[in-house]
Amino acid sequence: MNKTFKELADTLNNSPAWQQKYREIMLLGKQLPTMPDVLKTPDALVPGCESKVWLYLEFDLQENCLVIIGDSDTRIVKGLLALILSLYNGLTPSQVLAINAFEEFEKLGLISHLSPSRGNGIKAIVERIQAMAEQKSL
Amino acid sequence: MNKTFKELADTLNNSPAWQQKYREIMLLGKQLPTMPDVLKTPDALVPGCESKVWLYLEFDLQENCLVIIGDSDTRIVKGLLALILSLYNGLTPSQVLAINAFEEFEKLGLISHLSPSRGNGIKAIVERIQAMAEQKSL
Amino acid sequence: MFAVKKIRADFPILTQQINNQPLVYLDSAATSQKPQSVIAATELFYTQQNANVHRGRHSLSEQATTAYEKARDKVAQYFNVQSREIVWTKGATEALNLIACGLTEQLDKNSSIVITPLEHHANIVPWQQLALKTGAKLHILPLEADATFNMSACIEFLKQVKPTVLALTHASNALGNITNLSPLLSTVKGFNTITVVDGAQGAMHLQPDLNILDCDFYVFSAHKMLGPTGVGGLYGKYERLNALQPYQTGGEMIETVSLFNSTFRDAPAKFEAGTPNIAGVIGFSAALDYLFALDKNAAYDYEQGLFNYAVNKLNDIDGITIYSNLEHNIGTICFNYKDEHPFDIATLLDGFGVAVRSGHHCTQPLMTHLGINGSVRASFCFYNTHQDIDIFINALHECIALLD
Amino acid sequence: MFAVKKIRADFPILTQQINNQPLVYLDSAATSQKPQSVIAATELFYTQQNANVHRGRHSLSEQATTAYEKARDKVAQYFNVQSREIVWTKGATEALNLIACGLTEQLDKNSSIVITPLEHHANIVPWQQLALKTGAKLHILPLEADATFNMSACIEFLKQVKPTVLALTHASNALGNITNLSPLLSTVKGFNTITVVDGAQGAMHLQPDLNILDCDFYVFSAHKMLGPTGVGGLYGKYERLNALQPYQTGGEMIETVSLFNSTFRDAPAKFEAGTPNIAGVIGFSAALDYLFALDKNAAYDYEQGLFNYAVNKLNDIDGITIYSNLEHNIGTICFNYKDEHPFDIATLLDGFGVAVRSGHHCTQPLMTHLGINGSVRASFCFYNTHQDIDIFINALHECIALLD
Ligand SMILES: Cc1ncc(COP(=O)(O)O)c(C=O)c1O
Ligand SMILES: Cc1ncc(COP(=O)(O)O)c(C=O)c1O
Repeated sequence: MNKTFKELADTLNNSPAWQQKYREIMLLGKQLPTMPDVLKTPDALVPGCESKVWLYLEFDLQENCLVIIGDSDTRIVKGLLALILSLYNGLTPSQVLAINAFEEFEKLGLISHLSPSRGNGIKAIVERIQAMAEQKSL
Repeated sequence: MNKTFKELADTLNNSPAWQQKYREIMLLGKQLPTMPDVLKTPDALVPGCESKVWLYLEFDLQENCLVIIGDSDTRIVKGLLALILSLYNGLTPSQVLAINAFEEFEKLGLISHLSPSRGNGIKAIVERIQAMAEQKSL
Repeated sequence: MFAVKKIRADFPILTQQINNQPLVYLDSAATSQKPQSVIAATELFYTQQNANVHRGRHSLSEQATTAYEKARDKVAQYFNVQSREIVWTKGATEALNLIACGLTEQLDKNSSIVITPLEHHANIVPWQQLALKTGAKLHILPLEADATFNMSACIEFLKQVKPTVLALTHASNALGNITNLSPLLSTVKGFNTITVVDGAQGAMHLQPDLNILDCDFYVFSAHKMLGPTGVGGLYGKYERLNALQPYQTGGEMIETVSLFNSTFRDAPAKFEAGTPNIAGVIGFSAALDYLFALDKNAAYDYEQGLFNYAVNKLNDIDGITIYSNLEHNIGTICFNYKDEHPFDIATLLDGFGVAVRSGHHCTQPLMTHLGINGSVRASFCFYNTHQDIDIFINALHECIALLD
Repeated sequence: MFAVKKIRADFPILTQQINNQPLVYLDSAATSQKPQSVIAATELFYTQQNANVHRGRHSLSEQATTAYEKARDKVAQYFNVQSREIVWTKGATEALNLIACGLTEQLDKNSSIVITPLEHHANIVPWQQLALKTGAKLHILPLEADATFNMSACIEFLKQVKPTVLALTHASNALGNITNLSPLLSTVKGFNTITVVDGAQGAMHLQPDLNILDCDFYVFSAHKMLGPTGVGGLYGKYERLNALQPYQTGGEMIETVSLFNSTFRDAPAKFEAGTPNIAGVIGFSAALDYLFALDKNAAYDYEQGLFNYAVNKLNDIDGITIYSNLEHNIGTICFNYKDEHPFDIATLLDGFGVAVRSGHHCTQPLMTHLGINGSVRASFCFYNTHQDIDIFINALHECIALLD
């Protein structure tokens, strides 16, 4: 698992009040580099989310790892995206497949964000990443 | 109220077991004169019943009274038809409108036959008779 | 005085805790909560009466059918129309689809359909589809920038278009705005226009007398009227109703079926193919009993009081924009805070146990009309309290502190 | 041994009295009874979770959505298919209408639709309508006079017609006959035929592995599978499913809506417009749990035992004609006594607390095929007992005495 994610998770777990947790998440979002507009194609837009969520996925053949760039127009989703990126970015397909994002989010008390609600983009993002990894590990 | 109906009702009410009651009803049906085939037109067929039920309604202008002829391919419905005919036949429109068939059937313990179930023709028959009477009493 | 405490005791869910805090449910426009009597009626049906309806000659089936048809009578009574003018569907969406599809043969390329920018997607997309199928032209009633009606402009528009179909909402689900239906409906009276009113939001709060309102169709969803999910229906003036083509086909709606040909019953049966939501309809019957027993005027005044109280409190907060019409409103506030995303606000409010809705509320064209991407929506029902609003406003202050 | 006593304790309605006698419910083909866990799940939803799904960013809504989507996963697991291949409808009838309507653009006057004389009206009339709309030709599979399959004749027929659509029932609701689907489905494999199986009767009793069965569509009704009324659905092989045109339009099924144009989501969302029957789906989830926990093989054998027991007893009665196939049957007996009207028999049986169905069972063409106007139908489920059948047979003797 990605080292950064561990650190982020620790910060979140040290925020006992949920308000503090969300403040940290929104801070994470702020630190996420903004996605270049050229990457914000219709294809990159995760469909059917209440918030706008863009996800750009690339597979680095040389390094055999996933490159993930994402953005959102909401602070919280952007923060959660930062968490997901730190969880998956730069991993090989088989490393990606070994990660259970549901468990990780559960541990952080953020599992509701992975609910199957169609308005919610986070689950769709995780599924896209997993699908790409599966495809590349064939 | 028609005299014959009273007598029939008494007979039924003197049949404590429901089996006996149905036996009486089916006997009533047997005594009902068969409807002439020429009257069994598609119009006379009460639609949507599980059993076939024909109803021929005429208004005798001279006597200012309803003439009702009915038939059914089931024994029980035919018996109930006989009951209804004895309740309504030969009455003037205003007399018809004064009769509450639901109450009468309730007293006889036969109310379930007037349920709104679409497969059941009895309610439709009562409604047709009432509608004809209403029209003629205008 | 409206005895809200007593009312609340009828709604078991209102004692729920969310995130260790009491639930403040301000999302009744999405779906209303259910009184115990509705829950009990459903349970009673399954434990004592469950059988299919309109078939079978056994007692359970007769009982179920009687209860099921009695519910139809109650809806008819609620709207002051005839029972045979009520069709059961699974909700307002299906009811609107049933009407739009059923009109296919009555429209052609010379026809016109008028809707408003206020409509829920359920009262837009079926008309777009009908226009596509028939070649009819779709027109939009020209509303003000704030989505209110300039009545004389609208009347002028209707006089020019002479619409074949006029479909408009009784109350906006996003804004809560109440449509002043009468002048619009009477304008098209002479044009033989088929008038369709989306009552999903209006049916409970405004309980229209449809005999007086005199529209051709009115649709509703039980789940927004204290009733179960999966039930709704439509009223249709009988001639208009029976003139619609059948919608779904199958059992119970037919008169005769041979292998190559079928004939259909008259309305309402011809629109009710298959086994209906029997338990749902019977639960809705209990909901209607609840509404009949309620002092509707007192409830309405109380809801208006809640609405005004909340509007005043919101207006005290710097940076809040309210999009709702404050004069004619069923008790729904649509707002944003600065340019913060409604999703963030709703998510943070949830942390405080406050349930509001965020997003486009299935009214994307309205959002476009208002020049926004979405909004936060707080919608009230007579089981809400002033304390609910205090908690909501306090939570909103805390959210703002987290965001700013 | 199948512990029917324990099973019966799970179904509260089975202790009801009808006409002062214990209820003997032999009408499960019309609708099954519900276990307590299903009733409790519905109640729990309304008292603790009720909220609209797939909208709103508050906890209740997320919980409701999670429970709702979990039910979809369970159906998928039950049929061994993927969750995204399951669409919720209000029942089998709606599911068949959805498929037939959704195929409109894929058919034209060169197309052919094959059904059987066994079908329920819900699997006939939608195809008649589709044929009318598209000009496609409707064909009837040539069954034997007793409505059984002469397999080689049927295969020959299919090879000649090369149908565009083949729609047939998994089990007949009137007769209980089980269709031997595999040879028929594999015959049309090479013709790119769209295969639709009506599983309303088969889904519970036969629990097909749809991955193995390999049909394109399979429809079911929850209320015939221990679940609530007003819920059902369809399985569709994903490509085939997503290729169907949308059915109802409105909220939740759209991607974007502008006033004049809309785009739709992918399946299953594009077929689920409007607020669904949330409580119903969650109740069905509990029904599936019940079926998962059940020893299905034991239950099946037990049902077969009941069926054979009843058939033997009926055959002992002079004047009884049975129309059902006795070899391959889900446990439904279709019979008449001499030329007595089924209505009279059913009415009299009800006096003894025995609930059977009489009439054409929404299969008029089948009745015509068999040369009868209607029949009495006794249908069994694993919660019935041998004692139920004894009571039924005794009651039938008494009815006959009354009639003769
Ligand atoms: C104004 C309006 N119309 C139609 C609908 C659709 O109702 P349902 O989702 O119950 O079918 C809704 C509910 O969201 C609504 O608010
Ligand atoms: C074989 C068959 N198909 C379709 C249906 C229609 O099911 P529903 O009425 O639940 O829509 C039924 C139920 O009566 C049936 O038995």
